This record gives sequence, C-alpha cells and structure tokens, in this order.
Amino acid sequence: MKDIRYIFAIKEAMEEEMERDENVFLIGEDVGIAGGSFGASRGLYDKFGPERVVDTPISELGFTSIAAGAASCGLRPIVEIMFMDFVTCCMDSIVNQIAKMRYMFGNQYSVPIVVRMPEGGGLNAGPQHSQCLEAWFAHVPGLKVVMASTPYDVKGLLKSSIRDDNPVIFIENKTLHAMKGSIPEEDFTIPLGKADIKREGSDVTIVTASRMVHESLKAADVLAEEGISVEVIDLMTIQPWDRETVFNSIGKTHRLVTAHEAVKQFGFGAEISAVVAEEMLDELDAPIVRVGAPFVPASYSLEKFYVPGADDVKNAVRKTMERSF
Amino acid sequence: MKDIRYIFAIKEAMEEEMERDENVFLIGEDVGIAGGSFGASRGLYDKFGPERVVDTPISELGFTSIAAGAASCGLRPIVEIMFMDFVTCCMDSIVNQIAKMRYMFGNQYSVPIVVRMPEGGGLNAGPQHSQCLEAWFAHVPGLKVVMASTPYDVKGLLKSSIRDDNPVIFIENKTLHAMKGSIPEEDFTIPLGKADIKREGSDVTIVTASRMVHESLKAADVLAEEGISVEVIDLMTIQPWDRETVFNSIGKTHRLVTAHEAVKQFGFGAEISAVVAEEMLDELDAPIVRVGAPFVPASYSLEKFYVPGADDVKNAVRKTMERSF
Amino acid sequence: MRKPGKKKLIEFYTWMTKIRKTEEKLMEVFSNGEILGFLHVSIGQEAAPVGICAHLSDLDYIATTHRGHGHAIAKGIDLKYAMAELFGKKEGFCMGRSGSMHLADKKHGVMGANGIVGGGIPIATGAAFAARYQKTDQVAVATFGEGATGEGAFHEALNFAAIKKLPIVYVCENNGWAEFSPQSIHMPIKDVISRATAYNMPAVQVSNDVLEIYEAAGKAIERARMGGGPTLLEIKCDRWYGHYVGDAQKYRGKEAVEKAMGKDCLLNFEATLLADKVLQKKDIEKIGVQVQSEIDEAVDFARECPFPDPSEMMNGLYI
Amino acid sequence: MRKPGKKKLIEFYTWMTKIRKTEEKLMEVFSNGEILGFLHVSIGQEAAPVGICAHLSDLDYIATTHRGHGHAIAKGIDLKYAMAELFGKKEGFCMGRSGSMHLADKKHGVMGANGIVGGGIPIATGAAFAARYQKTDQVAVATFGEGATGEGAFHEALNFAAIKKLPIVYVCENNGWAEFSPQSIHMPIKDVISRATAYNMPAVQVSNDVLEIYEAAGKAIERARMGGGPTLLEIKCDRWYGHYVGDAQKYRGKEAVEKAMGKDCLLNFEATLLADKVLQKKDIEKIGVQVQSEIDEAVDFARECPFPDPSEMMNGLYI
Ligand SMILES: Cc1ncc(C[n+]2csc(CCOP(=O)(O)OP(=O)(O)O)c2C)c(N)n1
Ligand SMILES: Cc1ncc(C[n+]2csc(CCOP(=O)(O)OP(=O)(O)O)c2C)c(N)n1
Ligand SMILES: [Mg+2]
Ligand SMILES: [Mg+2]
Repeated sequence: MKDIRYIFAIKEAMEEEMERDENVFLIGEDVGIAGGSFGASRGLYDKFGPERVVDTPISELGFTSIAAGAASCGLRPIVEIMFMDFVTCCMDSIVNQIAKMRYMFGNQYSVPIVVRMPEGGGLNAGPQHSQCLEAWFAHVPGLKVVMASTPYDVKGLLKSSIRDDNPVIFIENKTLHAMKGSIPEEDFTIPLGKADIKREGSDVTIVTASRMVHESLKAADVLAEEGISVEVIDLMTIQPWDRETVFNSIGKTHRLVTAHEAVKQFGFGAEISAVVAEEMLDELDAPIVRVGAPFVPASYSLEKFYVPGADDVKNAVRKTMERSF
Repeated sequence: MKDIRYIFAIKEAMEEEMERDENVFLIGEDVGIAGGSFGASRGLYDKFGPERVVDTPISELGFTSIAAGAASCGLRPIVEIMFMDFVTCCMDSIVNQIAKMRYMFGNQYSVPIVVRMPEGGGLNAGPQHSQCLEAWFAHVPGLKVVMASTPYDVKGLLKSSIRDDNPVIFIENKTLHAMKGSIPEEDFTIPLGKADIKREGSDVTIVTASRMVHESLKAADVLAEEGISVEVIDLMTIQPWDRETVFNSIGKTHRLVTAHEAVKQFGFGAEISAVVAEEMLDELDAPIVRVGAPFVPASYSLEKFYVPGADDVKNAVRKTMERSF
Repeated sequence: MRKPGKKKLIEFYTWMTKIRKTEEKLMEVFSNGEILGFLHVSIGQEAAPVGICAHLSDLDYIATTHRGHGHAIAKGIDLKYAMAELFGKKEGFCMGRSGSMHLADKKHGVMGANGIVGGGIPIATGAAFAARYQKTDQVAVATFGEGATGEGAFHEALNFAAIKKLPIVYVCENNGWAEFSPQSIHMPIKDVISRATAYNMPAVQVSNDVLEIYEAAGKAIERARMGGGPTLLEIKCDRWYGHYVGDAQKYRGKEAVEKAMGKDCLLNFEATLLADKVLQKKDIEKIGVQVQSEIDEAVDFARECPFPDPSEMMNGLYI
Repeated sequence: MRKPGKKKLIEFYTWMTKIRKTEEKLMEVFSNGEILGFLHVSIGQEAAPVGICAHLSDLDYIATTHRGHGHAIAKGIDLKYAMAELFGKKEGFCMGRSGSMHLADKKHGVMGANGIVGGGIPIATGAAFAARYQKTDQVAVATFGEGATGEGAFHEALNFAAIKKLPIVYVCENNGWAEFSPQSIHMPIKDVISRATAYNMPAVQVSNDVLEIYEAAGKAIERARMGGGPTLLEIKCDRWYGHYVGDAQKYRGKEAVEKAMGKDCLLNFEATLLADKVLQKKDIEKIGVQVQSEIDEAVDFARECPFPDPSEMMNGLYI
C-alpha cells in the first residue's frame, strides 16, 4: 500500500491504462504540456508524447465529438472537460452522439470513451465554475455516470471506466483533488455499477457519493455519539446504480437520507428516493429526507454557506429519527 | 369561444404579445419567411417584418446567447429551438448565461426570454429528434419550465411566459401541435406556477403534464368504469411547481402516480415523488408509481412501443390500488 | 492523377443512376407511407458522392448528414440492408432503430448520417485522428451542407484538423438552401471556401460536375493520405426538391425550381458520355434497367423483412 | 477622426495607470487571501481597454472576459463598488455573488465578465441587435482573447453579426497565450484577423499601442454607429504574468516573460508623452499618486463593507 493524493491517483490510473493499452489516449484543454489545469496529467505528455496526450483549442464540442469519432474507430479516448460547467458546451456531443451511437447504429459501433470532469465548489469560483450536473447525464440512456470519493476509489473506478466499452461520464470533485489516501501498489479495479458501504450502521441509510460521502461520514461520527447508527452507502456509480445494496440497507435500517452537493431539486437523490417510494415503501419507518444545495446558483463569497455539509446531513438524519410509523 | 389548433394558439399568443409590446420579437431557424418548421409563426414575418421575426443561421448557441444579450438590453425575445434535441447545442447559453445572469449580476439585469421547443415522439423521427429533457432545466436554478397540454393552456401559458420577467423554457409536444381545442376570443393568460386539475377524482392522484395529460385522462375514463376514481393534475409549470395543488390532492386520494413522456429514470416524476416521500409520506396508502419511457433512446420503427401511453398509466394506477397499508 | 478511363466513367454513371433511382423510389414508397419519419433526398446532388467516394476504399471513413443516402450508396453500402433500415426493419443496418437519418454501415466506413446539423463534421475529424494515431493511410471525409457551416461544430472541427494536419477532406455540398432558407439569409458570404482562410486550410470550389469533383477530390484525398492535411472542398449544386419529402416549397418560386432542375448533373454527364461515345443509348437503357431491378429487389427485400420485436428495443444499450 | 489632443492623451495615460495599479493592488490583496476564487489580471494589456472605451459612452455596451477588469475600469465602473465585488462584499455590484469573473455594471453598459470562454461574444452581439432594434446609435463591443476564437460561440456570433450588419466591434486581445498553451498549439493561423474572411467582415490588426488602438477602434466604432456593420479588431499584445494570479508559468521560459515585459504599453506611452512634452516627470508622479490613492480608498471601502448575510443568498432568484 502507498499513500497518494486523489489527483495523483487519477494520473496513475490514466498512466497505467495508457501503458496497458496503446489505444488509450487523453485529449482536452491544457492536458498536455501543462499537465492539466488541476494537474491530473502531469508528466504524461513527456512520457507518451503529443499524439497520445493531446492539447486542443478551446472547443469542448469539437474535441468531445472528435473523441467520439476516434472511439468509434477503435481508440479509447479519455476526454478532460476542465470544469463540469463547461460540459454545457458539448452536450450535443455527449447526449446526441456519444450516448446514442451504439444503440442507434444497431450496435455496429461501440464508443469506449471516458469524459472526465471536476464538479462542485471549493474554489470560491462562483456560479459558472461550481456546478454539479450528474443528474442530467443519469437521465440519458447510454451513458454510465461514475463519481469517486477517495483516492482508492478514483483510481479503481477510472481504470474500470477506461476499460469499459460504454461511454462513461466520470465526475471528480474539486475539493477531493488534494485528498490523501492509501492504495495498493499493484493493479486493481473497482467494478462499475456497484456501491460501496463506507460505514455500516443499523438505524438510517445515507445514499450519497463523491464529496458528500465524507460529510456523511463526519455526520455519522457525531450521530453515533447521540446513539444513532448510520450506514453510509457510496453509490460510486450513479447510472446504472446499485439497487441491491441500497435496498438491502433500507431493509435493515428502514430509514433513508440521500445526500449530494448538487442542488437538491431534481438531483440524483430524487431518483433514489422515488425508486424506494415505488418499490419498498412499506419498509420505510420515516420520510425520506434529501440533502442538496439550495436552489440558487453557487455564490462567490457565500460558497461555504452554499455547499451542503455534515451539518445538513446530521439534520436530515435527525429528521428521519424524529418520528416513526 | 373559438376552436383552434394548438400550433395556431402558439402563433396567436406570440402575435398578440408582439402587438401588445414592441419589445417582443421572435428569433430562430426558419421562423421568418418559412413561418417555422412546425408553422408556429406562419404569417408573423409578413406582419412584423424581418426585424421582429428573425431568421438565423443554423447556430443554436449563437442565437440563444444573442437573444440573452438582447433581453438584458430591454428586449423580450422568444427563441425557437426547432427540436428540443437541438437544445443540447446551446446548454451553455441557457444554463451558464441565461439562468444565471440575473442572480450572478446581483439583480442588475433581468433576462425576460422565452425559449420554446417541441419535444417528444410522434413523428417517428428517431433517437435525435424525439427527446424529452425538461428535467434538466428544472434542475437549474433561475429557469422556469412550462409545459402546455391544450390549445387553451398553450396560449395562456405562453402569453404569461412572454410577460414574465424571468427566463422560461417553454416546452411543446409535437403530437399536440395538431390538437384542436376551444379558447376565448378575448385576451387571457394562465399564471405560471399553478397546476390545473384536469379531472377530479378521489382514489388516485396522477401528476402529469403535456401529452401525458391526455393519456392520463384516457386512462381515467377506463378506470372509472372499473370503479377507480382518478384525479388528473396537469402541472403545467414543472419549475417552480405547484406543491399546494399536488399536496391537497394526495391528502384526499392518498395515492400517487406520476406520468411523463421522458424516460422514467431521473425524470420530473422523480422529484414529485421524492418531495411527497419527504413531506407527506404518512399520507400515502400505496407506493408511488411512476410512468415514463423505457431507458433507451427513442427508436425509429418502434416509436409507438416506446412512448408511454394510456395503458401504462392504467397499469400504474392499478398497481397503486393493489394493496394498501 | 490519371483521368478516369472508360470503365471508371461507366461506373460513375452507374453509381449516379443508382443514387438517382434509389431516391426516386424512396420518394414513392415514402408517399405510400411505407417509410416513416423524415426523408431527405439528394436528387440533383448525385455527382458529389460519386466523384468523392471513387477515391475511397472500404477502410476510409465518411460521416454524412440527414441528406446522406447518396454517400452511403457511393461508399458501397448494401442496398438491401440499407433499404431494410429505411423501412425500419429488423434486418436493417441499425436494426430499424434509425431509419434514414442515422443510416450507418461500419463495414464500409459509413459512420452514419446524422440528425444534428454539423454533428458529423467533428466525428469524421475524429476518424481522421484515429487513422493518424493508428498510422494507417486511411482518409476521412465529412460531408455537409452550406447551412452546417453556421454551426460551431464546423468551426471547431476544422480548426482542430488544421492544427493537427489530419487526413480529412471536408466536402460541402452547397445547394443554396438550408431547410426553407436560401443561402442569402443565413450566410454573409457567397462561397463556403472563404471559410477556409480562418484555418489556413486549402480550399477548392468546383461545379456540380462529376469529373470536376472527381479530380478535385482526388487531389485533396491524395494530399490527406500523404500527410498533407485537410482540404475544404465546396461543390456548387442545387436542391431540386423540398427540404424533405412532403415539403411543397411554397417559399421557392417555380422558376427557381425549374432552373435548378435544368442543371442536371446526371443528364449532363450522360450527354458527355454519349457525345464521347463512351456509352450508347442502349447501354444507358441497360444500366437503367439493371439498376432499377437492383433497387426493386432491395425494396422487395425490405418489405418482406419483419419489424423488430418491441422487446428487442431494450437490447444492447450497454455492452 | 481627429487626433487626440493633450487633454485626451493625459486621460489615456491616467486610465492606463489606473488599470495597471488596480491590477497590481489586486495581486497584492489576492496574495493576502483577501480575494478568493480566480483572479486574472491584465497587466501589459492596458492599452486596449483605454483605446477602445475612449470612443464609448455609458450607453454603449461592452461584454468582457475573465480578464476583464481593465475594460470595466475604462468603461467607467465605480472602483469602490467594483472592489467591493471582488472582495465578495454585499455592496459589490453583484452583491458579492460573482467576484472578478462576472463583474458587471449595468449603468455603465458593462454586461459582465464571463467565466465561459467565448460566452460574452454572442451576448455583446445581442446588445448590438438590441441597439439596432431600438433604433438607437449605441454600439456594442465584445472583447476576448485569441483562445476564445476556437469556440463555436465566436464563429456563430460573428456570422450572425455580419449577416445582420450589427453595430458591434469584436476586439481580440491576442496575448499569445490561452491558459498554459501558446498560440501555436491551439491555432493554425498567426493572425486572428484571418478569421474575418469567413464572415466577409473587415478586420484590422494593430500593435499594443494605445494611440494605434484608439485610431483603429475609432474607425470601427464609427463605422458600426453609422450602420456599416461589424469589424474584427486584433490587438497584438503580451501577457506578462501567469494565466491567473498564482500561476508560476513553469511552462514559459524566463526569457519569454522578460521579453513580454520589455514591451510595456504603459511605459512606452509614458515615454512618448514625455518626449512630446505632453507630460513632465512630476505630472506623472502626481497622476500616480492620485490614482493610487483612489485605488487605496476603494480597497479600504471594500475591506470595511460587510459580507452578505447567508440568508440573502436566497434572494432574487426570480423577479
Ligand atoms: C443542430 C440542428 N439544428 C437544426 C436542425 C434542423 N435542420 C435539419 S436540416 C437543416 C438544414 C441544413 O442545411 P444544409 O446544411 O445546407 O444541408 P441541406 O439540407 O441543404 O443538404 C436544418 C436547419 C438540425 N437537424 N440540427
Ligand atoms: C468554455 C470554457 N472552456 C475553458 C475555460 C477555461 N479557460 C479560462 S481562460 C482560458 C484561456 C483563454 O484564453 P484567451 O481567450 O486567449 O484569453 P486570455 O486568458 O489570454 O486573456 C481557458 C481555457 C473556460 N473558462 N470556459
Ligand atoms: Mg444546403
Ligand atoms: Mg490569450
């Protein structure tokens, strides 16, 4: 095992996969010589050269669709979108082309492509640099949507995403980039579509992902002192998500909280909640409470009040404990 | 009262608002001389001229942001996106610019803009011409999202949307364009944010919008014969949606079905369901059942099996009646 | 580049005839209601696909548009399975999921028609990127209309290809119309080739003449294959019919339509071949009959194919 | 257009000094941690905003970029409230919601910096559209870097403006860098003005000299005001510092940085003014002191302003 930062774990995943498979390449703005805006590809240009670590003009639509074309001709691109907010510039590429190419061409083509993007607050970068939009992609058939919360997870999940033959939207969280964690020296992967129980508990299930996993764990620590035992499920894959793990947990706790950094309304918590309200309503001993950002754009100087945190999770959990049926 | 087609009601709304307020103008591909791809602006070019009925190059991002700039300088644009699928080309305009301009500039600017777009199946036009993406916009703070199901509604809601000082995503459904209905001769509007109970009932509440309102009404007719009394709520505004009307209805029926044409997963039904599961769980006598398209892209030759219809709604309602707590 | 010999000339004529007659047949079956959705035919524009695809092998790539039947045919698509797709049948190239607007045939490098204007341009550019990456001598072609050059996708793709000197030819069939709008409404320039300056890209304009196109495309494709980078090729042509089948073209004067139809790339080529004694009247008739019977067979095949079963709709979303 | 007289020249110098010293101050307070988020300064590029905004009234519009302080200042923004915004304070123009990257001032026609590269270009185009619609003689200016010309937004906006002959000037400050990438990596052309051909739009290139810019901008703005349509104006300049404050520019050689700094538009202008006896050393000092005290006051004001209350975050999403 070794200690490594999240951003470096991303680099390792890309590096190892590029070594393993010569069809894997990285494309995006400043990913090459500069090593990426957040440093995710530092060193890769020197190692693999400009043909495999491809700097692009500022043109998200262009290079994402170019990657799609390359993917359908046998390559396995990793596309870096510098901030998730900029994915708005290439929704056509992702939604009309990448997500549908395989299905609409009658399975003739496969489009093994990973589109990486960091989301969320943490940099006080304001309304156009802090959005969390994973729910959009989860609503689009044909895409997988992955969110990793630790260095270990990000490496294992990114490697699986690169090896996956389907398009994957791979979402990082900026505040996690500097996080340190322990990972094995040897090659490992984490399967897509499987959730990870980050903490076991018996009273309430929290279904969460990415940065909010850590806020949930913090909340769980405090709540434990209050005698509330919280199970924290890190979904890891938002689409398709692991119903079995979630259902089993709720079968045990009978209480559900969902937590994400995206605005609460119409976020992925809504889908989890709705599925549970459809398929296991009678298992519930309390209302399902969702945690998410308030329904306004992210704010520059009020960011710390804007992004949800452990306190919000605590309050949500307490709310589910208030009363039972 | 007079009988009128839905598409013509759209035209009347635009025409009357353009007459009422010289700042209102229409912009989009083929909206001018050609009168719109679906005929929504037929005759307006002749009446108002090229300055107010503006044909554009094929450039959704460009003209939507241009409209945003014009709106912040005192005009009131109506933007036509030919098919909702093409809105993927201008998500930056809508999400990063239009939705945020007012808030992020500290309320200095207002951006009174209506972005009209037809969604859904009905033309067998396949995967890139049949999508329903309203849930995306409902997830973006700053936008209102409106869906109209009848000629009367579309006229009244579109007029309100044009008069509203906030950006409105105004979603039509292609299959409704030809629908006939009766509307008053005189000026009328329908307030945004208010749902409409299209049919009263006491056993199950269906929360729906747009084309699925009619499928729900059809289902309700059949179910009435089986002795099930269904209340059909046409949300009309998806964001912000009318909690009061929905809550009151559920308080009466204690059963909820949501229905939309968009794929079921992560659609607007999820949000309605999640809010109910959070705020009035103990009122529920049965699981919440959602109706939506299956989780694949729309299909060319299988469209009629793809888009949800009255049968799906019927089955959903029956499911909620199967058992109670 | 060598001038095309007799055999090639006859081939060109045959391909052009095949495209023309296929489109005519499609208009007929569409009007019968046998084909659903949108159908955009390329009648009057048969020279471009033939002149271009004559230089391409199955390994080369082409990404086309909503008006893409001609390119798919010239690239060698099997008409039976293409027709099955247009009829929405299970045996179609796309399992009936796509119809005309997304017709694709991987085996022949047809990367798909595209329902999004401009959508195919960066995709073809990606194919060219792949060819270079894989160190093959494959070439990619993107075809599109002049209307598509208004989209950012056009701009971003050409910019990238020029920087990376990718093996691609951008073929703009400028038929003067984007849906119901003439070029004058949506472009501030007369010639699409003016756009190449922005990318320091060579650009060539030719008329709707298959031999001219063949020659210009040959040079551009050769240049791309040799590592010389991309070219923008503009073909000035005319759209005979409406934007889609069923469009009555009320926005377009009868005279303009007649004028467009007067400039028939197929008939002109036929006249040249007759004058040059490459073909005789009876050869032409023979070709017509033979092509027609191939098309009719394809239609018969498509008609008889079953529709996909509704349950198949859920297959293959993920691998 | 008349050559600027002595008074104007001194004004230009004062504005440029104000921009320079504001940016320097901002670097300082950013390093203190008093300003959060991203801060992109325009040191070395002061000539463009001053030369351009000299022709604009409060009624004219400007939409700028992440590197937009200079334009806002030259357009007349009140430094106190601008500073308050950069400090994230309640009194800021945007109520502390935006910081540097979205600084806007409606009263002075500052339509906002933009966090999306290229995002402001069509927005300014929309302002020009509004001016024409309302039959005013207002002009809009879009400023952006050469990197932004890679985005489809640039292409789509210029195409539209050219077709409609809108009253707008597109000002590209080509500083040779887009973030950490030199122009050679992301552009296949040397001069941004080559892109104007695509839109049949006049284009002018000038050096980083305030008088040259003033003259060229004057003509372009006049032309726009008179209904002559848009112009693309390219200013060749240099970015002295990193992309944002805190960027150590490891990707850029020391010599290149020194060379960039050697070409100082402010110092060069100062030298001219001294040589032409428009100003004397002591005037220059006086201007420096006066400008500095204005800036310091603004910073003091900003420091003392309260942050918005968290509860205010929910205000005004909808009207
Ligand atoms: C992004 C997008 N916008 C608009 C459309 C609708 N549309 C389909 S074809 C077309 C015109 C295309 O014109 P052109 O590129 O010249 O091709 P042509 O039809 O003449 O072959 C338009 C506007 C679309 N399919 N996609
Ligand atoms: C759509 C989008 N893509 C990428 C970025 C990240 N980004 C911010 S500034 C910048 C470089 C801009 O270069 P240029 O336009 O030359 O302006 P300069 O910074 O030189 O003033 C990039 C890539 C962004 N903000 N928006
Ligand atoms: Mg055309
Ligand atoms: Mg630059």
